This record gives sequence, C-alpha cells and structure tokens, in this order.
Amino acid sequence: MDFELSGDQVDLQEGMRKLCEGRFPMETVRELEASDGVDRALWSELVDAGVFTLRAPEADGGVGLGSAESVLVFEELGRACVPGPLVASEIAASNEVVGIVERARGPVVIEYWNVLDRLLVLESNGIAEVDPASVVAARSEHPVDPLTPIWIAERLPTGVQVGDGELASRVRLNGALLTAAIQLGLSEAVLDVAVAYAKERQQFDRPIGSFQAVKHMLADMLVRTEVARAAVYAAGVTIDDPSVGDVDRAVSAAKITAGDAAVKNGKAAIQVHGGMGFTWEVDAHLYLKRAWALDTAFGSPDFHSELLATRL
Amino acid sequence: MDFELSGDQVDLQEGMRKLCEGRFPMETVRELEASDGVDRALWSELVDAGVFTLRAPEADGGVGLGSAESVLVFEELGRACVPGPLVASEIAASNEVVGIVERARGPVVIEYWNVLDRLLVLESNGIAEVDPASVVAARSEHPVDPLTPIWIAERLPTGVQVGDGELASRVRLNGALLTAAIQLGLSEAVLDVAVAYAKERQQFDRPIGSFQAVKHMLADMLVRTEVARAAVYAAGVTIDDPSVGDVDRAVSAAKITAGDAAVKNGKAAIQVHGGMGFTWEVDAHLYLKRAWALDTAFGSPDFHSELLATRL
Amino acid sequence: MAGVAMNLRDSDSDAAFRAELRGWLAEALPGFPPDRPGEDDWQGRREYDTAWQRTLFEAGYAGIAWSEEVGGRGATPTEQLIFLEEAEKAGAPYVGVNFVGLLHAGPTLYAEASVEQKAAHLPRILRGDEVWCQGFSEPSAGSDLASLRTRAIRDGDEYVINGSKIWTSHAQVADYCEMLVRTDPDASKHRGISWLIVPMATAGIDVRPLKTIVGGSEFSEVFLDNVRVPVANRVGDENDGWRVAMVTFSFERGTAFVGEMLQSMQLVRDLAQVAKKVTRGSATAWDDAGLRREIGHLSAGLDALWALTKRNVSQASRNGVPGVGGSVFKLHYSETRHRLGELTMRVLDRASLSMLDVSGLRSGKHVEGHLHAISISIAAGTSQIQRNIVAERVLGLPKDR
Amino acid sequence: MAGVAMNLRDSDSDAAFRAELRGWLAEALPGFPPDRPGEDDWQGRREYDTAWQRTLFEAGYAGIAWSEEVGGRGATPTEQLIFLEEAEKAGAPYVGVNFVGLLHAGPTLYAEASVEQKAAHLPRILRGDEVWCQGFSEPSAGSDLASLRTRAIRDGDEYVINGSKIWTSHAQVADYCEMLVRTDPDASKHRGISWLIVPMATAGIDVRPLKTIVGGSEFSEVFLDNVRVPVANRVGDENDGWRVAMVTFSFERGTAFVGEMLQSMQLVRDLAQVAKKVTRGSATAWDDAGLRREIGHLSAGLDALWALTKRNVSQASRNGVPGVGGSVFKLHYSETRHRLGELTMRVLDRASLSMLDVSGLRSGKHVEGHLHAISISIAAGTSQIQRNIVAERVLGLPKDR
Repeated sequence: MDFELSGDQVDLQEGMRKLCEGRFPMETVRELEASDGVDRALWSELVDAGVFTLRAPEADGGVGLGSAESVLVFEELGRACVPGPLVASEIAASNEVVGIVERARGPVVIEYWNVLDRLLVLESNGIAEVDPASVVAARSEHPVDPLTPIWIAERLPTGVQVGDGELASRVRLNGALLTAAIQLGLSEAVLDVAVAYAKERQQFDRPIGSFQAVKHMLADMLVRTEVARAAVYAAGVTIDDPSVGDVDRAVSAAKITAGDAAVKNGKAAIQVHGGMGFTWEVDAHLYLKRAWALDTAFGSPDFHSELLATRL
Repeated sequence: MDFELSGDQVDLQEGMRKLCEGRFPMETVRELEASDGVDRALWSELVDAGVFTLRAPEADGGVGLGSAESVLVFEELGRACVPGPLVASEIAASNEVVGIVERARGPVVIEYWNVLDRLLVLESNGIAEVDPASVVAARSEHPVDPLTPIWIAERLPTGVQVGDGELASRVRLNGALLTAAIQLGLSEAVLDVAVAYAKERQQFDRPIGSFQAVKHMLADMLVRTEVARAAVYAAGVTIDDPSVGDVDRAVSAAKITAGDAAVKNGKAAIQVHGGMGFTWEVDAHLYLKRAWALDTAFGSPDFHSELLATRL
Repeated sequence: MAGVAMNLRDSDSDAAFRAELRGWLAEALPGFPPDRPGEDDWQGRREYDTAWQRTLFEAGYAGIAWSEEVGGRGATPTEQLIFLEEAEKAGAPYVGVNFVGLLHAGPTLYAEASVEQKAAHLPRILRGDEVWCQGFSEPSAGSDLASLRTRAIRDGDEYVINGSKIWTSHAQVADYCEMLVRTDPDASKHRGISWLIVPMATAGIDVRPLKTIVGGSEFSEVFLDNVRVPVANRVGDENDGWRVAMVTFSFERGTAFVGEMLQSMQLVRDLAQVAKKVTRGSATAWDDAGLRREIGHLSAGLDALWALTKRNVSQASRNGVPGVGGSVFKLHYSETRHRLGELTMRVLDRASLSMLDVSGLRSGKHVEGHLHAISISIAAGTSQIQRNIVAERVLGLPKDR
Repeated sequence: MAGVAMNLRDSDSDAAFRAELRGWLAEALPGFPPDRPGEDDWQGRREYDTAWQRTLFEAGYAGIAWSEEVGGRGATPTEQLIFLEEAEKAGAPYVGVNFVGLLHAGPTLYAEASVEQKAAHLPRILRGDEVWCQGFSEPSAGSDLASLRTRAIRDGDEYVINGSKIWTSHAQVADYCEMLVRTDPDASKHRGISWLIVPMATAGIDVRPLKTIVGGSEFSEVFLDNVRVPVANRVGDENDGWRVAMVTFSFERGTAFVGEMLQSMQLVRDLAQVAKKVTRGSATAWDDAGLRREIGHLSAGLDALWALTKRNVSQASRNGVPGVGGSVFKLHYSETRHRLGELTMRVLDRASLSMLDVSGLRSGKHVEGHLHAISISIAAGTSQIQRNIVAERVLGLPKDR
C-alpha cells in the first residue's frame, strides 16, 4: 500500500493545474457564460491534453492511464471551475462534446444541450444514443449555476441502443467518480479563496482569520476537503484494482463526501466573505452553484446513501 | 395578545423554583438514585404544592389553573432535574405515583415500575389500567439515565378499560406538552451550568468563555432554549385556548424544539466543560441523560415531525 | 385568569383593529394593480410602492408605529404585528422603496432631528412623497461598521463628502440618503462620525447597481466625489452620529421579520405540495418518510419562531425597548432558512438546477429562496456577530476584543 | 504503472507479513482465554493484558513500531496498520494496560533517556513485565496542558513532588508513571517543566478511581503528597520536559485510531442489523427510508475516514513525521461518532433508555457507544483545540493568543 501520489501522478496533477491556470483563469470561466459553458477552441485544448481519453487504451488513441489518474485530472478541472459536460465526454472517451442523461418518468433536465454533439441516455437496462437535435427541449433562462445552462425535455426520443445494462452501470459508476473528483477540486478551490480573504480582510483592526469563529469555519472546510480527498482517491484506486475493496461502495462514499464538501465549503466561503460573498463579483458563489449543479449528477447524496445502506 | 407572564404566573414560577431549590438541590437529586428516583416524603411535598393537581378543577380538589401554568411548573421541575414519573402523575391528576406507557407490538419499557401505585396503558383506541404488580418486568441494571430506572416487560396484561380513544389522544397531547416543559427546564439549567463554568474556568490565562468557540456554543444553547420556550409556552396557551391555533401542531412543535434544545444543550455543556464534563461528578451529564430519557417519551421528535408534516 | 395570564388572543381593541383593517384591505386591494413592476423598472416600482403608501396614508394606516403627532397611527407593537400579518395574508404590496424612510431614517429624524428637519421630511415620508435610502455600510466596513472611512470635510456652511457606500437599496430612485460620514478622522472610531441628510440629486453622486448572487440588482453602490451638503443637513451634533444611528435600532419592536416569517411558512407548505409532485423512484418525494419528516421538522422550527416573534413583540409592548430577542430570532431564522434551502434541493432533485419553474412544477421560488437564505445569515449582522451579541449581552461572557 | 502509482494493495512484503501474522493469530488466539476480566478486576486485567503482551513478544510481534535495537520489530507504519487491522479482525486482545508503556512512555525513553534508563525499562515494557501510566493532565490544566502546577522541589538527590494528576489510566496497576512536573515556577510556563519516571510504589502516592459519565472507572486521579523521586529518574534536562513530552507526539504514525475505526465500522453494520429488528409502526426501523439513508451516509463517512487513515499512514511512511492528518482525522471522526450516537438513539427509540441489551435486541453497546462518542471530541485535544491547530498550522491563519 502506498496511498500517496507517485512522481508521475504529481507531474500529471501539476501539468493539469498549470494548463487550467493558463487557459481557465476565473475571468475566462466567467466569460464562458456567453458561449453556454463551452468554447470550442478551449475545448480542443482539453482534448489535446488528453483529458477525455486519459483512460482509453493506447491502442484506441487514448493515454492508457487509470481511474486514479483521471481523478487527479478532474480534480484540477473542478479546482479551476471549468464548465461543460466534462464527465460525460470523458466517459464517452470522445473528442466530441457529449451529454449523458438518465431517462426518467417525468421531464428530463439536459445540461449544455445546445453545444452537444452527442447525447447518451441511461436506461434501466442499457444505453441509448439520441440525436440531440431530435430532442424537443425548452431552455431555462435562469439556471442555478450560470455556467451550467439547462434545457428541459418533456420526453426523450427512444434512440438507438448502444450499450447493455452492465455498460450502463459502469457509466453510472464512472460518472459518479469523476463528478466527485470535480467536487473535490471545487472544495479545495473555494477553501483557498476563503483563506486568502480571511488573511487579508481586516475588521476590528485584525484580519478576520484571527477570529476563532472564522478560523474554525475554515478548519472545518479543510477537514471536509481532506476527508473527501481520501474517499475520492480511494474510489479511483478501487476502480483500477477491485481486489482492494467494494467498488460501488467506494464510489458512493466518494460522491457523498465530495458532494458534502463542495456544497458546505461553498456556503461557508460565502459566509466568511460576509456581504462581499453575496456579490456576483466575488467568485465564491460560482463554486457553490457548480457544487449544487453537480450534486444531483450521477446520483444525489440521498441516492448514494440508500445504495450504501443496502451494501452494509 | 400578551405573551408575557402575568404577575400571578411569575409568582407561581418563582414559588416553584424556590421549592425545587430548597427540596431538590443536585445533591438530593443524585441521592434519589438509591430510591429509584422517587422518595415518598419529597413526593408528598410536590403533592402538597399542587404540582399534580394544578389543572384539576377546584371542585375536584385541584387548583383549577391552566396548561400555561402547568408548563411553568414543569419547566421548574426540569430545571431542577427532579426525577420520577411526574408527567404521568399530573395527567392522572393523582396524588399517587402513576406511570403511563404505550402498548407496543414488542417489549415495553416501563419507567419507575417498582415505585408505581398505578399504571395506565395507552392503546390504539383507549386507555387501560393495569395493576403494576401484575406486570412481569425485568430491570435494566444500566439505564442510560441513572435517575430514570427502567424495567422491560415482554408483554402487558390487558387491564381494565378506563378511557376512550379521545381521552387517550388528550393524554398523549398533554404528556407531550409537559415533557416538553421539563425539557425546556433542562435546557435552561444546563446552559446556566455551562455559562458559570465558562466564566470561572481559566485556560491560557483567560476565562474559557472569552474564546469565541466557547462563546458561540453557549450563544447557540441560549438560542435553542429561547426558541423552545416560545414553542412550549405557545403550546400551553393553545391547549387552554384552542381558538388561537392548531393544538396538535403547537404541541408537536414544542416537543420537537424542546427535545432538540435539551439534548443538544446537554451535549454542548459537556463539551464546554472539557474533560471535567466527562466525569460523573460534574452535573452536566445528568441533564443530558434525562434529556435522552425524555426524548422518546410521548412521541420522539421523529414521531412528531411526521405528525406535523401530515398537518401542513 | 383569561385576560391577565399569558395569552395569544386578540384583545378586544386588537380584534377591532384587525377586523377593521381586514375589511379595508378587502376593499382597497381589488382596486390596486396586483403586479409590482419588474426588476429593472426602478421608476415603476417607486411609483407603485409610493402609490400604495399614499393609499395607506389616506386610510390612516401609514406609519403604523409612528406617533400621532407626526401623522402616524401610534399603534402598539401588537397592532403593528397585526398590520403586517393581515397585509401579508391579504397579499398587499410590501413597503418596498418606502422601507428606509418609514422604518429607519424617519424614526431617526423623529427622535433626533430639529423641528425644521422633521417638518421638512416626516409628513412627506408618510404620504409616500419622499423616498429614502441608507448609506451606512462601506466595502471595507461591514461587521465593523464604525470603521467607515467616507470623509466629510467642513468647508464653510457645507460638508464636502468623498468615499463610497455599499448595500444601498433603492438608491436609483431615492430622494434622500441617511448617511454616516467621518467628520473627525483623529477621534476614536465611534467618536468621529456624523449623521447627514444627503439629497440624492446632489452633484458628484454616482449610483451603480450591485449584482448579487441571486442575479438581480436589488442593491447599489454609491460613489461620492466632492459631494457638497449643507451643514444644516446634519442631524445631531457633529461627531455624535454613531449615537444618532444607534437610536433607530431601539425602534425595532420585534416585527422586523414578520413578512419574511409568514412567507417562509408559506414556502414550507408549498414545498410539501411540490414534494407530492416530484417523482422519486416509483413514487413521489412526499412518499419518502425521511424527506416528509424533515419538512415537518422545519415546520416545527418555523412555528416556534412565529411564537418567538409574538414573545418579542409582547416584550416590546411591555418594556418599550427591544431585548436581544432580535438576535436570538435572527440566529435561528438564518439556520432554519439554510436548512430549508438544503432540504429544497433534496426534494427537487434535478429540478433544483433551475431558478425558474420546471415544466409545471412550481419549484423556482424554492431554489431562489435557497439563494436568498444565504444572505440572511450575513445581512444586518452576520451570525458570528449575533452570537457575540447574545453571548456578551445576555449571558454576560467576557468581551473578546 | 502498478507498484509505482497510488495504490491500496499490499506490497509483496506486506502481503507476506499479513499472511504470516494472520496464520499466527489463528494459532495463538484459540489457546488464549477469550474474556478479559471485568471492570473492577484491575489486577486480573493487568495479568491478562501482560500475558498477551508476552505472547506477542515471544512471537516477535511486540513493539511492532519499535526499532529492532531495543527489541522491537522495526516495522513500517504500513505494517503497524496491518498488525492493528488483523488483530482487530481476529478479535485479539487490545493493548490494554500496556498502552502507555508501548505507545507513549517507551518511545519517549527510546528517544530521550539515558543508556541506563533505556536498559532498565524498554525490554521490560516489551515483555509485558512493566506497566506504565501517564501523569500529564491536571484538574486545572486540560487544554492548556503547559499550565500544569504539580510542583517538584529539588532536595539533594531527590525531587519532592506535591500536586495531583487526572485522567490517569491503569494507575492502580502501573509500576511507573511518566510524569510532567513543574521544576521552575518562575520560568515561562513551557520552560519550567521536567519529565520524570515516578515509581508508583513510592510513598505519598494516592490513586483514586475517577467515575466517568459512562459509569465505570477507566481513569483515576493521582494525588501526590511529598513523593520523593531520585533526580536520576529525570529524562532529559531539568526544565526541558515540555520538549521531551512533545517528542512522543511525533511518534504518532497515523495509526492511533485504527482499532476504534474498525470497531466503529462494525458498529454501523450492527446498527443496520438492529434496525431490522426494531419495530417502527407496522414495519421496522430499517424500512424507514430516512433512517436507512442516514445509516448509509454514516457508513460513507467511516469509509472515507478509513481511506484517510491509509493516507495518513502512507504519509508517515514516506516522511517519517506526522502531518496534521491526525487532527483532521480526529475532527471528522468525532463528528461522525456523535452523529452515529444520535442516529442510534433514533433507531432504538425506547430501547435507547438502556445501556444493556433490551430483550434480545443487541442495543446496549450502541447506547454505550453514544456515551463514548462524547469523550472523543474532548480527549487528547478538544475539537476546538484541533480546529485551532488545523487553522494555524495547515491554513496559516494568524494565532489567536
């Protein structure tokens, strides 16, 4: 057992972080609202970096790495608050922009519909592919996350079966894993933002970070982040090597703890910022809103808690 | 509307507080463990003070006051951490020591069984009276609250029907109300204990109550107490005058908020005391344990939450 | 016992007041346009809100809590509660742009201003002729309000003001701003502040909308560049403005959150209805015992807060001054609204991604309510500041600073 | 990639160690009495625990983490984790009365004591011949340990000690106490402390059991009345005892809570089983979606903590020194155990009134677990202190004192 990153993994993580810092500073991320979250040129840079084909076999033109590595990459995407249907596109191992939705009894919320090249629908016993253009969907003018534009389809076309039930399960599992990785990145980033503010902002002639109330909020944010990191990394490692544990259980624990960290840290960061945190201008809310948008993706915490309970 | 105590009510409250301070200081309360929570001489003093007949009509030898007043009295009993089947005995408007239990599908936990003169059993559609001596019950040698000794009966005799379904409902309602009043008193008392300690205990050359972390724990305790007080008093007033609101709803809100305050304040008080709070010698745990023992009496918070939901 | 003991019943006079008010609302509201102009139409909103204020004034309901000598109704805190309750239940317009004038600047003027200043403003505020805004907070003075830095330098009969203010509601359409400025930078921070009446039409004032995380621009920033205001516009002594500003806080009679409270209770009832429509597995969210129970639990918290409101109002009626009931209320209300917001997201599941209703499901206001909740634990004293207040003033714990 | 990248698999040598250990446990345990003597039988427990320690010693498993030169196994942190994991899974006896000697006093002696002191104690501790207890905390020195007041005054070749210690485990049956005493009352508080080896048989030592809220007397108070100890029993320099004591904390390699963690995970699994037996309405507590989900949620938290344990151990293996992983772990573990306790009460409903099983329902240990949880957020640094540590040492926030 060595649950620390290898040198190669540290390099991968740092490389991805630099790429994101260079290409996706928060000014750029904010501007992506105008292009509904996806700018084709920037998307190509992610494609070129192998973000979406990291786990695909080298024989298929992929990078041939494992889930542990893809977790590190998606953590960085989360840290940079990069929008777009990242998880679905990675799962499709595609250089196209891909969406994945669950077929539901009621209306279906489709993220980034107008920029999708492909749309996969998870069914109770398989996967169907649907032409995005064939879907009738109405845009919500006020998505909760400005960078996760959504459309609502009252019903989805049947589509063409492209995978069986087992593949659908694998997609759900990997979707939850990578979503958790993004949530982990969001938790870290918003903690960094809050800590920086707490050190700089003066009230009552002291940095607010010297008040125990603020300090302890930040400490709790760090705790949630590190607990989530352990769970998310463990889930990645377990998918790569199922002999070390129960894969479903590891992924559910990751999705629950990372979702919890992202949402609670987002809220706490706004509270640390006080009134400024309630302004659009301060970034804290963007992390929180992304966290909300991801909370229900590939199974809500409630869904995964139920799943975990049945595996006890 | 005047939701402040009247002069008479303040007098009643203060009188009861003095009685409890005189007769039930914590040393005495602790000693009551030896007599399974009830000392007949002390019980008589409560009887003489009219604690159990406060709401009985004067024609029946009662004091003829309302639920608002009985709430004030039971709040003081809670504040003093007085043990014994107080609520059941008041509901029976009896000078005897009375127990009330819910008939259940499984085993039934009976509090104070060996000191009971009478035992009432709430059924799905009425009330039965059972001779306590006819019940086969095994003592638990380690009750969670040392002052709430318990016995477990695998089954209860049928008993004699003494009330209909409507009376059973009224008993449940009043049982929840008075239990909530005791819980309110516990919340206040344990807050007082914690505040006193925080002012006196020095660490790092300062009273610990000057640290924000401790201060804010105590502030939250006060908030819970005052929220519970509003709910409990409102429930008492509403039972007396159902024209001002939904009685069931008011009582459920009281039981939930007072239960929450008593348990959380108990835990917080121990945390404020640090290691000393984990000793038997410091009183904090006695309040918490009583709060636990009462939490499931006359409906747990979960039970009342469900009830409230159905009344929305 | 009835009538003397603690009770929640209307007294005879309160019952009469309620009945009369209810009758009047039933008559007045149908003649009033139901829809307040939208977010970007500040002028339209000013007209709408002030028209309603004039309607109230003409019916004798303006300035419910103001004394009769300045044209108010001189109502008790209980009557004020009844007014707010009935207005909310009847769906009457909110106080809107009249908020600062009626509830903050007006009461301050009434308590501290000169005879001339009162005569110039109070009747106009009551009639809806004059709209006020507040210039207290600054970007660098939030929780530590007294550290404000906007400077006013005396130049003959005028103050020359430079600086900026933030969180100013209705600045776009206000006629006046109650403003705290620093007149003595060398004094200790609470001692060098003055309270000024600043006409918003004065040259050098620039109002810029401040976008919040909800998306709209409910608030503004106000930038002050050599703004000249007559010394005669000062209320109270020079450098005594902190005390003047604090006077108004004692005007709070426990009713600050009545409208919000009633809306929150409605929100929970509506959430229960929404839960019955959201599919969850093969049933609905309402069929889930856990979610249902949490809705019930939240409802208990709000019922308790509504009772606490009545206690706070009763205390204000008896004592005339507010206790720390307001801080206690706000702490629990903030927490409850945060919990409600979190529960909302769980109940709505995928529909929580939209701040607008999702195909027939009335979910939008619940999501927006969650965003609003975030401001409650921050605005008008963060929960951290409120806990300090409660701990120090009620529990007598040592000051930390 | 395998072998170099982050992984949770046993290395070949770890797998061999685990297999060998598992084999040995399977052979050794059946010959060992299964039941540890009860609460009041301190002497019996000493004999039981030290017999197991001698068994471990003879098999080469004593002092897993101690270096080979003092008779330990010199195992890596990962092997230590494997040892604790396999011992727990096999139901082996706990470290018991050997705790302080093996995990605290011993490592301190190893790092700081003289050759003679080491020779006198270390081999005996490893063999289970010598039992130690700890005399650090005092009634008035809890979170602020360095404010301890127990005085040691030098009198020729001896220190004369007066004062009292609290939270001393196994004091009744210990041979020695590692004790912090104040040798210079005029120095700043961290600078006037010395670290002494105090033989518990010395005249003037009075051990009184301390009853905890769980009901038992796991701990004692130790009163010291003119207790004479040779100066030769001091470890490290006079007045340098604070540094000596801190050395041991760096010995923590992320494994402090392994046994507790595995027990907690078992507790959640057992709670699920209990929930299936507790009646709730016309079904069981397990049929309640809300309760079931909360059990699942807690299980997620514990799974994450188990992964965090492995991260902390891996870090210790790489760096040799502990990070603040321990504080992070303890904060979340405390919170998780509190939540588990609260959930336990809800699941058990009326059975939660008993700390013993209720008519066939295996509920007792769950209620007792809730009481135990209360100590977790207090002992070895309250959650408040831990948050300060995390905020200041990891996040670099300014010190508050």
